[in-house]
This record gives sequence, C-alpha cells and structure tokens, in this order.
Amino acid sequence: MIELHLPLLPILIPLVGSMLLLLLPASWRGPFALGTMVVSLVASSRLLQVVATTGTALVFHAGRWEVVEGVATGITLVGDWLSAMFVVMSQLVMLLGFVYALGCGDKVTGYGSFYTLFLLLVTGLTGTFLTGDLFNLFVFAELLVLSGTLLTAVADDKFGVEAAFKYFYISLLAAAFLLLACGGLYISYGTVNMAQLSVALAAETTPLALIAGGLLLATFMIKSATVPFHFWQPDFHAAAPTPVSATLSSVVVKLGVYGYLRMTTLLFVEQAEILQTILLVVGVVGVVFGGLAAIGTHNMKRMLAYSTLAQVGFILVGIGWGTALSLAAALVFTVNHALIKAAMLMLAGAVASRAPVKSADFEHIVGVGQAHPRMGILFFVGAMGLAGIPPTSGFISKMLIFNSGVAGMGYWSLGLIGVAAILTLVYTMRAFMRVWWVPAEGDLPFKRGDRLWAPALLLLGVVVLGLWAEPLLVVAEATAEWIMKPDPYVEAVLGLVP
Amino acid sequence: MGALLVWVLRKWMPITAARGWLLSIFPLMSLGLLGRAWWLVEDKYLSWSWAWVPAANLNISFYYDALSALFGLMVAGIGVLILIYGGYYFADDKDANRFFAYLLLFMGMMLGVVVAGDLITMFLFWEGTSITSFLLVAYKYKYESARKGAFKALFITGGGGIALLAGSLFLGHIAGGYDFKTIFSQAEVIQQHELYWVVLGLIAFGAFTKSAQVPAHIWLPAAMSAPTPASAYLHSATMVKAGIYLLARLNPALGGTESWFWLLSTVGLVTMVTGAYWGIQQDDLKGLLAYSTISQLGVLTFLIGQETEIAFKALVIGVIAHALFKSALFMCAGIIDHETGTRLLSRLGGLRQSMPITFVVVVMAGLSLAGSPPMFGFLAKETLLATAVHPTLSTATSWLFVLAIVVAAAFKLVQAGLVIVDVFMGEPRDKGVKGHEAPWGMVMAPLLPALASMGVGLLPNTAIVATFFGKAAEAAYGDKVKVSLALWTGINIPLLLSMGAITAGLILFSQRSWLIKREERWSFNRVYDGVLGGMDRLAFWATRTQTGYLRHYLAVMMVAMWVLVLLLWRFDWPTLAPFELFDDTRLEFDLIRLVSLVTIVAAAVTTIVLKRDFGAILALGAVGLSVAVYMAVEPAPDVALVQIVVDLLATVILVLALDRLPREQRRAAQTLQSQISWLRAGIATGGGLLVAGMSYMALSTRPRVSLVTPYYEQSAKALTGASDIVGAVIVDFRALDTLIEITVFSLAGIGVFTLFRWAARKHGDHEAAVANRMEPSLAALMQFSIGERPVSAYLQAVVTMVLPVALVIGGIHMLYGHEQPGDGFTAGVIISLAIGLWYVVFGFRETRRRLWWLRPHGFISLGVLLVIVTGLISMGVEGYFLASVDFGKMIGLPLPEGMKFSSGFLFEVAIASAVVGGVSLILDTLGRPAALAVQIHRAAQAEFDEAEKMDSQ
Amino acid sequence: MGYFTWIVPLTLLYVGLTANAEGLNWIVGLLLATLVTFLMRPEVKPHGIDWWGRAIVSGTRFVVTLLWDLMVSSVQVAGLVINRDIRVHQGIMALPTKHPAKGITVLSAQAITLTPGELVVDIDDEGTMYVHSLNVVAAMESEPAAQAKRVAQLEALFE
Amino acid sequence: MVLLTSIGIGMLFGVAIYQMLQRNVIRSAIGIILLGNAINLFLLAAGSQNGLVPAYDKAKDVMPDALPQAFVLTAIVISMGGVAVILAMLYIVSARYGTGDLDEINGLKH
Amino acid sequence: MIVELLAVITIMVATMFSVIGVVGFRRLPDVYTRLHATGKVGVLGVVMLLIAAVLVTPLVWSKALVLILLLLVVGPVTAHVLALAAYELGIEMKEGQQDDLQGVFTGITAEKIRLQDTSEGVKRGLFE
Amino acid sequence: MSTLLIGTLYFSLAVHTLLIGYAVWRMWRGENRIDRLMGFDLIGTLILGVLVLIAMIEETSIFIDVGLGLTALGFVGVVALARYAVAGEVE
Ligand code: NA
Ligand code: NA
Repeated sequence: MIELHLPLLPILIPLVGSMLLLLLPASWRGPFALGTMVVSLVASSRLLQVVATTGTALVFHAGRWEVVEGVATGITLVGDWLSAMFVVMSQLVMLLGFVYALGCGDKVTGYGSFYTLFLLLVTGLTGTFLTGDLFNLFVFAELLVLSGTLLTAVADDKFGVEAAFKYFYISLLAAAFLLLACGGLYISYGTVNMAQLSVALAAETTPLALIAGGLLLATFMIKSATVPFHFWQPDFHAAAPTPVSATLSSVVVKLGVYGYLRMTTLLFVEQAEILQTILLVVGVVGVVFGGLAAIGTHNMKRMLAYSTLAQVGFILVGIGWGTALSLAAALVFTVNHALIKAAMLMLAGAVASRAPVKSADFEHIVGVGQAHPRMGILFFVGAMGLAGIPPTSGFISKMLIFNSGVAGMGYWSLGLIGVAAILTLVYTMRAFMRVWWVPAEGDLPFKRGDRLWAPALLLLGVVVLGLWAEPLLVVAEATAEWIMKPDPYVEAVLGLVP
Repeated sequence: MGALLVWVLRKWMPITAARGWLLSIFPLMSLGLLGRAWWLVEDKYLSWSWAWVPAANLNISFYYDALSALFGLMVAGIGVLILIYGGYYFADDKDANRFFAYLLLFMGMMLGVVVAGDLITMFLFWEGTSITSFLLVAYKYKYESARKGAFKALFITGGGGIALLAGSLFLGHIAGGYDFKTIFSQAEVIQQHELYWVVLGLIAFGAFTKSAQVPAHIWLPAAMSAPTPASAYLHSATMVKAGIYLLARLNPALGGTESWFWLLSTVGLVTMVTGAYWGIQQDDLKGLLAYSTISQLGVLTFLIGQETEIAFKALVIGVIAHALFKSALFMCAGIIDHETGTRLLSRLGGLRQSMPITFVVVVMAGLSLAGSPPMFGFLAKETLLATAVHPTLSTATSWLFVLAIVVAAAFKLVQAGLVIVDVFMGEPRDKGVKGHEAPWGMVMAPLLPALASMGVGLLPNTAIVATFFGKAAEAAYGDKVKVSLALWTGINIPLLLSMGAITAGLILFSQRSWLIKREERWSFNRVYDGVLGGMDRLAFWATRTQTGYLRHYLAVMMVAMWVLVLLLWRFDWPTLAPFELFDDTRLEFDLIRLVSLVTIVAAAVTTIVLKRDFGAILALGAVGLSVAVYMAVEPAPDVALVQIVVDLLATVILVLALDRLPREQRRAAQTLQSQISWLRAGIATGGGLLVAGMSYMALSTRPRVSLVTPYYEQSAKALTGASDIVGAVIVDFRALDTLIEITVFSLAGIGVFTLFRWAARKHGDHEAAVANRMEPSLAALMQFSIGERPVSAYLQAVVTMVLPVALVIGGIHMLYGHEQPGDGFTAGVIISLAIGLWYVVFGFRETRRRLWWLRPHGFISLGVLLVIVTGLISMGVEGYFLASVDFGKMIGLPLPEGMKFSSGFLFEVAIASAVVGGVSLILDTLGRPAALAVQIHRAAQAEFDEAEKMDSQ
Repeated sequence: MGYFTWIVPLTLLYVGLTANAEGLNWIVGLLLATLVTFLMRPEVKPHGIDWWGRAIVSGTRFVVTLLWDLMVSSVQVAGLVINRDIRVHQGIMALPTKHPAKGITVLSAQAITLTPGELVVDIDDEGTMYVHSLNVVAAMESEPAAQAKRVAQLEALFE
Repeated sequence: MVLLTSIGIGMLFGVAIYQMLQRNVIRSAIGIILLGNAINLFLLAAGSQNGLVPAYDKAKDVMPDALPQAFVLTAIVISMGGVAVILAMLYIVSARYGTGDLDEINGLKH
Repeated sequence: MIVELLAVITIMVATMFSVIGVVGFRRLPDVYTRLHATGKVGVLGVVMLLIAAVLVTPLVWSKALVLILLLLVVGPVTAHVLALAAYELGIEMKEGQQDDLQGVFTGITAEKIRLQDTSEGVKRGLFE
Repeated sequence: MSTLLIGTLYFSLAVHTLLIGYAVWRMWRGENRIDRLMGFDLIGTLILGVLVLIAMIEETSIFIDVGLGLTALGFVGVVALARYAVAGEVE
C-alpha cells in the first residue's frame, strides 16, 4: 500500500506536518518541521528509486478513480523520471532550507506560522511536479504562490511586503492564464488529464488549444521568471527571508522548467519546434540580460536573483535545442543550479546577518567577510560553481550544455551564451572581492550570524557532484530518454498504447 | 596534496624560512617522480586513463611524453627553488601559509595541465591554474591594485577558458574523442572539417589569453601585484607557458595549415615586438620583466606557428631558457624589493656593492635575457633567427620575421641593460634606498637557474639534455627533431643577425634617455577598461528595466503573452458560429443571459467611471451577483450559490479593508483615476479580445464531448451516493483538488492573520504610530471603526438571531451537501459571515467572549487534518487514499433519507471547519477595530520580545 | 430548560429547510439545534408549559396582524407611488415602546418597519423608537394606539 | 447569443485588466476580483453551456457539464483566498508607504 | 385549475409590487421615502412569488415558508439600517414636517466624523 | 403547467430582469451613497425574484436553496456596507 501511495506521500507528508504544526507549542515547531521534511525526502527518494528500478512511472489514482474505458476519471499523480527527479531535487534543497531556518537569526523564523507556511510551500511545489492533471497543477501552484507570498510578506526585510505584493499580483495574472489555458484545453478535448491531453493533442490540435498553449507557455514563463515575465523575481527573491529565498530562486523557479519540459515533450509535441525556438530565444536573452543585470545591481541577494535569470536561461537553451543530449544537460544544469544557488543565497543571507546593518546591499556588506574567512571559502566555492569552474558541479553543467550545443549544432546560441558566460565570473568574483577583500570602512566588530551548516552541506554536494557526476548524469540521461517520447508516460497513466 | 597539508598544519608551521625548505619537499618529490617516469618511458609515452563520468563519456587521463616531461620538470624544478625562496621572502609572515597553500595548489594544477591526457582533463587543471593565480595575485587583497590585477587576470584568462572549453568540445566532437591520441590520429579529419577554423580560433584564443599574447597580454603586468615568488613562478616560468604547451601539444593535430601559420606567426611577432618595446618603458622592475616575458611568449607562439624542425628546436630551448633566466631575474627583483623596499628603476641604483651576489646573478640572467653568449638565451635567439631564415619561408615573409626578431632582440638587450646597469651601477637615484645582501638561501634560489642557464650554454651537446629536448620537440612537431646545443655553429646568417641585434641593442641602450618615455600612453588597458565600462553601462541599463512600477510589469507581460499566443496560434480560426441573437431553445433564458451580461458589463464599467471607491465596490458586488444570475441560468445552481456567497464575502472584506486604509491616502488615491489612459485601455482591449475570441471559439465548437463527465453522470449516485453531481466531483472524484483548495483558503486566513500580526509592525512604522500617538484618541478610534459603534436594539436582536440560523443552514449544507446546492464551503462562509456580522454589531471583544469556541487556527488545522484522516481511513478500508466510503452503511447507522455518513460528509464538515477558521481569521484581523488591533499588536510584541530574550540566552 | 426557547424553533427551521419530516430527521434536527444552542449559550430564563401555549397563540396573532398590515399598507404605498402627483408629508416622530422589555421594543420595531409607510430609524436607550413616516400627521394620531395594541399582544411573551 | 456572450466575457476581462493597471490601490484590487469573475464566467459559460436542467442525478433533460462547474467552484474559492491576502497586503503596503497610489509603492527597483 | 389561476394572479400581483417598488425608488423624493418602496414593497413582491411557487409547483412548501419568514425579518431591518445610516450621514428629509430625533440623536453623525477627520485625521492616517 | 401560467412566468421573468437593469443604472447614478446602497439591495431582492421564477419554470427547489443563501448573505453585506458608508467612506 505504501508503494502504491508513493507518488502521494511527498505531498501528503509536508501537508500533514504543516497542519500538525499549528497545534504544537512554538519551540517544537522548527525541529518537527525539519523531521517532517526528512521523512518526506525519504519518501520522495524512495519514489525515485522505485522509478529507477522499474523503469516506468508510478501512477496513483487519487480516491481510486481509475482509468475507465481509457478515460482517466479522477486526479492522477504521476511519479515518472521527470517528476521524481524534480521532487527529490526540490525536497533536498528545501530540507536544507529548513536546516538553515533553524540556525537563522531572522525574526520571521520565530513567527508562529513560519514553518507551516514553509511546509505548505513544499507541498505546493511537490504537488505541481507530481500531478498528472492540469487543473490540479493550478491548485497546487496556487498553494505554492500563496505560501511563498506570505513568507516573503512577513520577511524581516522592510521591502518584503512590496515584493510579495507585486509577486502576488503577477501570479494572479499567471493563474488567470493557466485557468484560461485549462479551459481552452478542456473545451477542446473534454479532459484536463495530461496523458489524455497528450493523446488528444497528438491526434488533432484545435485553434483554441493552440491559444491555450500560448497561455500555458506564458504561465510557465511567469513561474520560471523568464524574460520578459521576470519582473517579480529580483524583488521577490531578494526580499524573501533567507531560508525561503534560497529555495525560491533555486527550486521553485524550476516549476517553469518542469512545465516547459512537459509542454514540449508531452502536451504540445506537435508544436515542439516553435516552442523550442521561443525558449531558445528567451533563454539566450535571459542569459545575457540576467548576467548584465546581476552585474549592475546593488544588492547581493538581488544579484543572485538576477543570476537565476541567466542560469535558467542556460537551461532554456538546453531545452530549446531539444536533443536528448541537451535535455539531459538541461536537467543536470537544473539540479546543479538548484544546489549552488540555494547555497549562494544562504551565504548572502549569512553575510547580511553579519553586517552591521542587517542588509545584503553591497554598501552595507563591504568588508564584512574579512572576519569570516571560512564563509569566504564557501562563497568562493559557490562562486566557482555558478561560474562553472571545476571541480564544482557547475562545471559539469556548463560543459554538458556547451557540449550539447556543439553536438546539436546550435552554434549561434552557443556563441551568445558562451560570451555571456563570462558575466557570471564577473559578478560572482566582484561580489566576493567586495565582501571578503575590500577593507571595510572603519572597524567591523566580529558579529555572530546565521549558521552555515546548510550552505556548507549544499556546497559539499556541489563539489561531490562535480567530482563524481556519474549518478546525476545517469538519472538525467534516463530522464531525458524517458521524456523524449510521450508514449511511455501515456501508457503508464492510461494503460494503453497510443 | 601539499596545499591541504599546509592548511591542516598551519598551526604548527614554523614562521621562518624553514617553512619554504620544508615545503619544497613536495615539488622535489614531483620532480623525482617525473624524472623517474621519464626514465621509464624513455622515448615512448606513458598514459593512464580512468572513466570519470562514463555517462558523458568523460575520462580523467594522463599522457606523459617528452613534451610533458619538459614542462613538468621545469614546473617542478623551478617550484623547488621558488618554495625555498618563498620561505625566506615570507620569513616572518604568519599569514603566508595561505600563500604556500595556493602555490602548492597551483603547482599541482600546473603539473596536471602538462601531464593531462585529454582536453577535458587538461581543461580541469587549466581552470585550476587560473583560479589559483587569481588567489595568488590578490594575495595582498587589501590593496586595490592587487584586487584589480587579480580580477583582470581572471577575467581575461576566464574568458579564454570558456573559449578553450568550447574549442575542446568542438575538437572532441570532430575527432570523436577528447584524448590526445585520438585527436592526433584524426588530424586529417580535423583540418579538413568545416569547423576547423572555429576550433582553431577558440583554442588559440584560450591559449593566447593564458600566454599573454597581444592584446590579451594586459593582465600579466597587472598581475605583478602578486608577491614576487608567485610572479617568478606563475607569471614567468610556468602558468603563462600553459598556452604555449597547449599549442605545442595540439600542433600535430591542428598545426601545419595556412591559418595556423598566419595566426600564430602574426600574433607571436606582434607580441614579441610590442612586449619588448613596452618592457623598456617600465619603471617598475617587475613590470619590465613582465613585458619581457610577454615578448618571450610571443616568440614561443611564433615558433609553434612555424612548421619547421628548427622552430621546435627553438621552442624547447626557448621555453627552458626563459624559465631559467626569467625566474632568476624575478627572484632577484624580489630580493631587491625585499631588501631595499622599492622596485622602481627611478629610485634604485648602485646596489653593486651592497648586494654583490645578487648582482652576479642578475648579470648572468640578464645576459641570457639579452641573448648574448655564452648564455642559454643566446642559443635560444640563435635558433629563433635560424627559424626565421628558414628556406621554406618566402623571402618577404622571412625578412619581415627577421626584422621583427632583430628589433625585439635589440629591445631586450636594452631591458637587460636597464636591469643590470640602472639597478646596480652608478649611484642610487634615491639616496634613501639602501640595500644589503639577502640570506644565502634566498640568493641561492635565483643563482641556481642562472647558473643552469649558463651551464647549458657552456656545456653544449650534453647528450642527455639534447636527446631529451629533441624528444620534446618531436612530440610537439610530430616528427623527429635533432637538437644540438652547440653554442658555436660557425658563422652563418643567424649569427650575423644576432650580432647585428646586439649592436643595435647597445646603441639603443646608450641612447636610452631618448627612447624611454615612461609616461601614460595609450595601451590595450583602455580597451579592457572600455569593455568593462561598456559592460557596466549595459548592466546599468539592464537594471533600469526594473522600474518598480507594477503596472509596467503587468503591461509588458500582457503584451508578451499576446505575442506568445500569436506565435502559436497564427490566426487559425475554427468554423465560427454565425450571429444569432437568441439560440437557446428557451428564449427567456437567453433573455436573462443577455440582461445579466449587459448588467455585468455595465456594472464593471461602473467600477471604472465612479469616482468614489464606495460606489465602485457596490458596482463590483453587482457584477458578482449578475455573474451568479448568469450561472444560475446555466443552470448551475451550485456554482451560483458559491458565487453569491463569495461575492458578498469579498464585498464585506473589501469594505473592511478599505475602512482601515488611511482616509487622506484614499482621498488622494481617488483623484488618480480621473483620466483614461489609452495605453492601459489598449492593453485591456487586447486582453479582452483574446478572451472574447477564446469564448467565441469555444461556444462555436459546441456541443463538444467531455471525456469524463458522462462517467460522473452515470456513477455519481451509485458510487458516491450523491445526487448533486457537481458536489460529487468536488468531494469525491476530485477530492484532492478540494483538499488543496481548502488548504489554500485556510492558508489565506493564516496569512492575513500573520500579516497583520507580524508584517504590520515591522520597522517601527506601525508600532511607533500605535504606541506613541494613538493613545489619547483610543476611545474615539474604537467608536469610529466599523465594529464598535453602538447600534439600535432592533438591529442587535436581529443580528443575534442570524448566527444560530446561519449555523443551522450551515449544518444543512454539510448534512445534505450531496443532495442540494451548497456544501461545506458555503456552510463555512455563511457561518463565518454571520460571525462577522456579530463583529460589526457587537464589537470584537463581546463577540469573542460569547463565542468561546471560536479558535480559528484550531479550526483550520482540524479541518485539513480531518480531510486527511478521512482519506487515511478510506485508505484503510478501500486501500486508496481519499477513496469514497460510506461509513454509515458500514456500521449500520440509521439515517434519514438522503443523508449519508460517508467520507464525502466528513469532507464537507472538514471544509466547513477550515473555511470558518480561515474566514474568521480574515474578518478577525480586517474587521477588528483598529484600537483593539493596537492592543493585540502590543501583546504580540511583548510575547515576541520574550521569545527573543529566551533565544538570546 | 430555558434553552428550549431556542432549540424548538431551530429544530423547526431545520426540518423546514430540509423538507424531510421523517422521524430520524427530526432527531438529527434536534441534535443539531441543541448543538447550536449550546454553542450560542443564550441568556434565557426557563418557561413553563403554559407559557408555550400563550406564546404560540399571541405569536401567531402577531404574525397574522403583521401580514395583514403589510398587505393593506403596501396597497396604500402603491397607490401613493402610482399617483401622478406624489405628495408625502414625511417626518420622524418619537414613539415610546411603553414597556420595559427589550424584546417588545424589538418586535414592535419589526412590526412598525414592516408596515409600509412607517420605518424605525433609531431606538434610544429608553426604548423610544423614532419612526419615519410617509404621513407623519396621520401616524402621530394612529400609532400610539397601535403600539398599545402591540404591547398588549406581546406582553405575554416577555413577562 | 454566442457572439454576445463572448463579447460580454471579453469586455469583463478587459475591464478587469484595465482596473488592474490603475494606480489607485482599491481600483486595482477591484480589478483582481473582476479578473476572477471573468475567468469563472469564461470557464462556466464557454466550458459547459449545453444543459437544460441542473446537473443532479435522475435529471429529466440534458445536464450541463458538471466538471467545469467543479473547476469554477474550486477557482472561486481559491481566488477568494487570494483576494483576502492581497487586501491585507495592500493595507500593510499602503500603511508602510503612506500612500494609496500604486506608483508610489516602488521601493524595490533596479 | 383554480389554483393555477390563483397562481397567475399572485404572480401578476407580485410582479406589480416589484414594479411599484422600483417605480417608487424612481419617483419618491428622498432616501427615507424610497426605503418604504424598495425595502418593503419590493420584498412583498418576492414573498408573493414564493407563495405562487408553493401553489403551482411541487416545490417544498416548508423551504418557501422559511424563506418568507426570513424575508419578513430581514427586509425591514435592512430598511432600518439604511435609514439610520442615512440619518447618521446627515442626509436631510425633503420637506420633512417633523423631526423628533433631531437633538436627541446619540449616534455618530457625519458631522462629527468630518470634524474628527480634520482635527485628528492625521492620527488615523498615521495609524492605518 | 398551462400556457397561461408559463406565459405569466415568462412575462414576470422578463419584467424582473429588466428591473435589475434599472437597479444597476440607479447604482451608477445614485444621488448619494445610501441611494446606491439601496440600488444594490434592490438588485439582491430582484435576483431572488428571478431565482424563484426560475425555480418555478424548472420545477425544482434547488434554486430556492440558492435564494436562501442570497437572502441571508445579502443582509450581512448590506449591513456591513451601511456601517461602512457612514464611518469609512471618504468624500
Ligand atoms: Na456543491
Ligand atoms: Na451540494
């Protein structure tokens, strides 16, 4: 029975945990939430393991509303290579977000509902990955949006509310697009089950479905902060409480990436070419724009947020090339970026917490690092990871992306992102120098700040994955192979060979 | 390895010169190993490979042949000396452990580069050298020049690294593998490939940046802010040779083509001449040496470009000769700097007496630099000239080459002169500069290479060395190269040219005051600054797009969404329904639809045109009610009911929120919407057209067939016991949606509460106002907020009754949710709105006193958990989470007709509980009188401060 | 026991709304009404059986009077509205409840307001109702008597 | 009716977008609520309009599609939650920035 | 048949009441007088519709009855609330012949609020 | 159901629907805020009438349930709005 419910458990466990937290005394909440995350991660890892061993998708028909005469009657949760991989990745990073939160001096972590909101964020994200139903995806996405908004709105940062407010507004637009898309697809095909839609869309694409496709694409672009739908992101990720912002900019934006992958490989396979071209263009624009903006901005967290635009740009380029090799590369990039970006944002938060004025503005953190050389080592490793310098896993991702471009003959885009890649080096190293090398004006007393366990663990992972990339690559390649054709997914869900 | 050890042992490391001796064990070991390895392989190669990432076909492999050995031995050998030297240099610097760690790390990386067996492995180490170089240059990071130099070096070599990576990938792609053996075997294929020029360009770019070729050379002088041992090691002897090594290594695969020849020759010669010229313009001793290095690197690049045996002979000799004399010179410069406190030529002078040994060393090394016999440098120059006059070259080319080489050689002689004469001869230009001899070990370190430089020159034809050099050259050349190290090869053209160069150099040196300007001139630094400046400007403009105006963002997104839709859709219309005013079989329904649509649109437009917010809110409520009418006609009573409920709830919440907004602000805000913005209107029209178009398509393609709904219609009653099919979908077929939906709703409640409790009192803005200024008018405030004004007994009595009635209605919605419109959600909203009405009429405190059971957080938690528990019980019964189970039937509970004690019922109760919790929290917080909010804030603050105090203890 | 003044009407409400008169539904309704009453904890005093009898009688009479008033004066207002020349003699007059029980004030206010042409605007702490009337002169004459009649009808409920 | 319905829904959506782009915070909040209404109307009108009697068991005639109705129900509830949160945030933002003008709520830029 | 005829008449009368309610809303001079038309005549229309519904269709009479009672309670009290609000706002009667409430009104008047707004409004602005 | 009855129902439905339109107009062009609020309240009442009429035409009490919700909540809404109209609204 546990096996059967595996695709459900990573959603259910944090949800139950979040609600139980409301009933617990304040001092228990943090550790309990962490424990919940551990259990949840165990479940999701097990899911991935089962997927890996069986080589097919685990499908859970919620409420036993199964497939009747080829029609999915209820909501299906699908743990396939792609979703399981994304879930494990995000829950791992989320777990470390909780670790960071426990050692974090932000007032927000002491608020009664902080961990509840955080666990609901996990629930929402996990749900969007695991669901096989487009409308259900909308519902989970709303959970995700709302919890993220609230977490940021109550952040210690005085701009938290503004950032959250803007994000939420824009997310409402995204929700409207997604609902319109759901409506368009349902009206065209009478179903919102993704496998079913895949079959139907392959048979015939109605004009309405095409419009829905455009709206769906816009939705995912908002979710992954793809240029020009990115405006909320720098504000939001910079203002969020550090443990949250670390997970937002690393894994939550990957919802969009997941969406693109599902769109191009499952739903709109017929239209994959134009979709990929669009992604390629916005990806390249993102790499250049994100890199430049990261150089030009005034705050370290903000810099890292802009950096996410660029890094997601690389991923989009990988998806845009659309070969098995480039998809695998994009997946590897996705995971590595998640770890690195989370670590970097945590470090940015840790720096801010040690600054005389709690802020990640560069003007406030100049020289703050000099009393904290160990943090500097961590940051340097992270910077190398972002810039794709060995022996970090960032190198592996960059190399794989470049390599897939070489093999896939995406020369002009490769050229552009290659040139833009140097921007990463510029902003990371400048930030490093500002904090750790430039002497501070006046004496900076040694100040305790947020604990560094979480970023240290993440960066350890970054280095380990840089030195021993094989397992990740195997998973990524298996995933890429799995999603290259929609048939296995459809077969697993509907139990029929299309 | 060594670096790690340094870090581990940093506590116990002696802060004396002995540190250097101790650490020199590591390069010594490497030296021994490499030498030993060389004996083992003799004239073949040694290779080893390990499947690093099989999934991506990546290996870690090593390839050790004479060329590797040549560079490797050089790296290790000079490394020994540098460490010993560095031990003295940093004799009393506690911090220097960091330096040694970096240096050893670099050494490892550099050795890795030269023994790497494939492009990827090489790249790994290549980047390692860039990073360690960055760290070493910025060793004195508190100085801006150090940081700038380090960054410049990293920026340029990092950029080259990206090019190299791309080039390597292209090369590997063309050759079908990254390892050198494969690549060599595919030389033909590579050179014929249409992407050959791409590969060549990228790899050469990588190599040029690393080896400081013009115009990428500018990082090298800037990197002179590194401590001298690092400069001597990285920036003359080893790292800068990495590019040379790379080109030499790949020569068999890439070399021999026209483009190779011209690219390398041109760049090499330009670098050679300009480096030599700029060298003599330097005031800083290290700057001079740096430019001299650049010049020498140009020479080496040039040589690789040639496709002759003699060139490769010249290459190996040049590499070693340069490594020897230049590291010696650098170390001496360091000694001078260390002992006198300055390295400026304009201040130094007359150090001959005070630093005799150093003087001797400098003379030996300087002569080698000048290329005069009997030094090794002479040999290097000779072979170089021999290359230039090689018969395979066309005459014009040959003369051009020769001219360049002679000019450069003359300049180098001037450089040597400057170093020897200006520093050691005559009188100090600055009287305050006094020198004394350095410790013997420190002087010994440069002495050894200087001696070696002379030794190789004086003891020609040393069989072993010559063979070794020959093998190395052969590895690069790809064919047999015979190297003879004879100094005197008879009077030939190279010798004559050499003499000419020396003469020219001497003349120039004597006239140096005319030649040397030493002032700011145009250099490629301007380009670098321009590039960085341009990048910063672009970056500035990139961030300006983030205007901070939400409506800009929304507008851009709307437009972008349209573009995306158009890209996919491309105006592909289905067959559209013709215009018919009424098409329902029942006219009156269409009439209601029409009227409600008109009402909807009219009321919606009213929300724009009304000046006052209050009227706009009323109009908004009317929109919602009209939508409900449309829905009722659908006929969708369930939806209509919820629409009504939610519309009224939204209206209430809106006015409550509005009531809390400051009046001044609202008054100001109301004046904002006076004129119509056409851009806004255009975007709105765009959105409207899209949705209208979608609706038109959707309605035109009716009737469509739903795949799922027929199943629901048939089996709702049978499988879930529900007559209300929509209700069955909500609590049974799509129960997961509903579970998450109520979680979202509850979350909204928790959120509003959390926001008011925490976010509203950040940064003193709220709190200050609350604590200081509000106190006197607390009572007045109580009166003026909606909740706490006295109302008539009549209204009180009616309102009192509303709540029990609402509870009963809510109860019915839950009990009969699957039989009639209404469900747990409507029950929850009705109940909580009635509670809200109590707040409005009785005030917050009185309400909370009387409704002792109202615990919103608990309601939320219990609600969601009840769903989950129900789901789990179903799981126990049916084996599936959220399965539909009729518990009443199971336990034989007698119930009235139409009522079910099923999972669906528990679901409804749970939904109601969560919704009551959520809405109560919202109304509590929004509807709570402001003054009371103050007290609650204060209580929360106290509680929080307490918690903080506990935390800090 | 006083709670039955709540439980009974609520049960009736339940059964009315569910429109299911079977015994089991009455039981469910009773349980629900009890639960609701328990949650509300109204401040009520216990009544004897005789009170229930009187309450039903006078309550019914009150409602019937009310409906009749409603019909009659609706027609009057309708006539007023349709009349080409609308002429109102409006005004607000004070009307004391003449009974200390708050319940009587409330029910009187309800009755007055339900009657078209008259509308309670406010009630002060002494139970004086301020009635807006379309024809204040006429109302000033008739209302005190009508109010006395209402008090007489309702007195039995609030002793 | 097909065309008129479409135009009606489109206009509602357009007004919603127009309001969302307004500077007055209250109007933009109204825009959000209108947006929800427009979407729900679209889902219901376009998604299920082909029934004659409510979707209840043993209906005597053609029922409208129940699934879009369920979607709309869910969407309504969710957007309601969103509205509550946005209003609360609006309150806090405008308190902190001392303005009811969205354009003045721009502490975060560049 | 008789019942049906009765129903038809009831519906017509109800419709008439609804129309009269709205016409009154249109024609009566001020807020207070209009409340008599909308708040009660209009409600009566719906009540009669409900009665008609019970007469002619197999609708559940008990539900209709509950709804009627609810309307009879809620309709007047709504009118009362609106009238009070109007009075509080200081909206004056058109050609009012008598106002016993003037001078004794203890609630808040718009006047007071306006005062509050100018003298102490800043505080409120700060607070909220 | 006889044609007469059905005709009456349709007639009444049409009248009520049109009255709603007037009420909306009134809400737009009200004299003062109470006037608008009255318009709003009137919309609620008329919609209830429409619901009852639909219930008669459809011969189902489902719409009465909807009407019940409308009545109960409409009251709450109007009371809250009225209280707000006095204390909260700005000129
Ligand atoms: Na329902
Ligand atoms: Na229902």
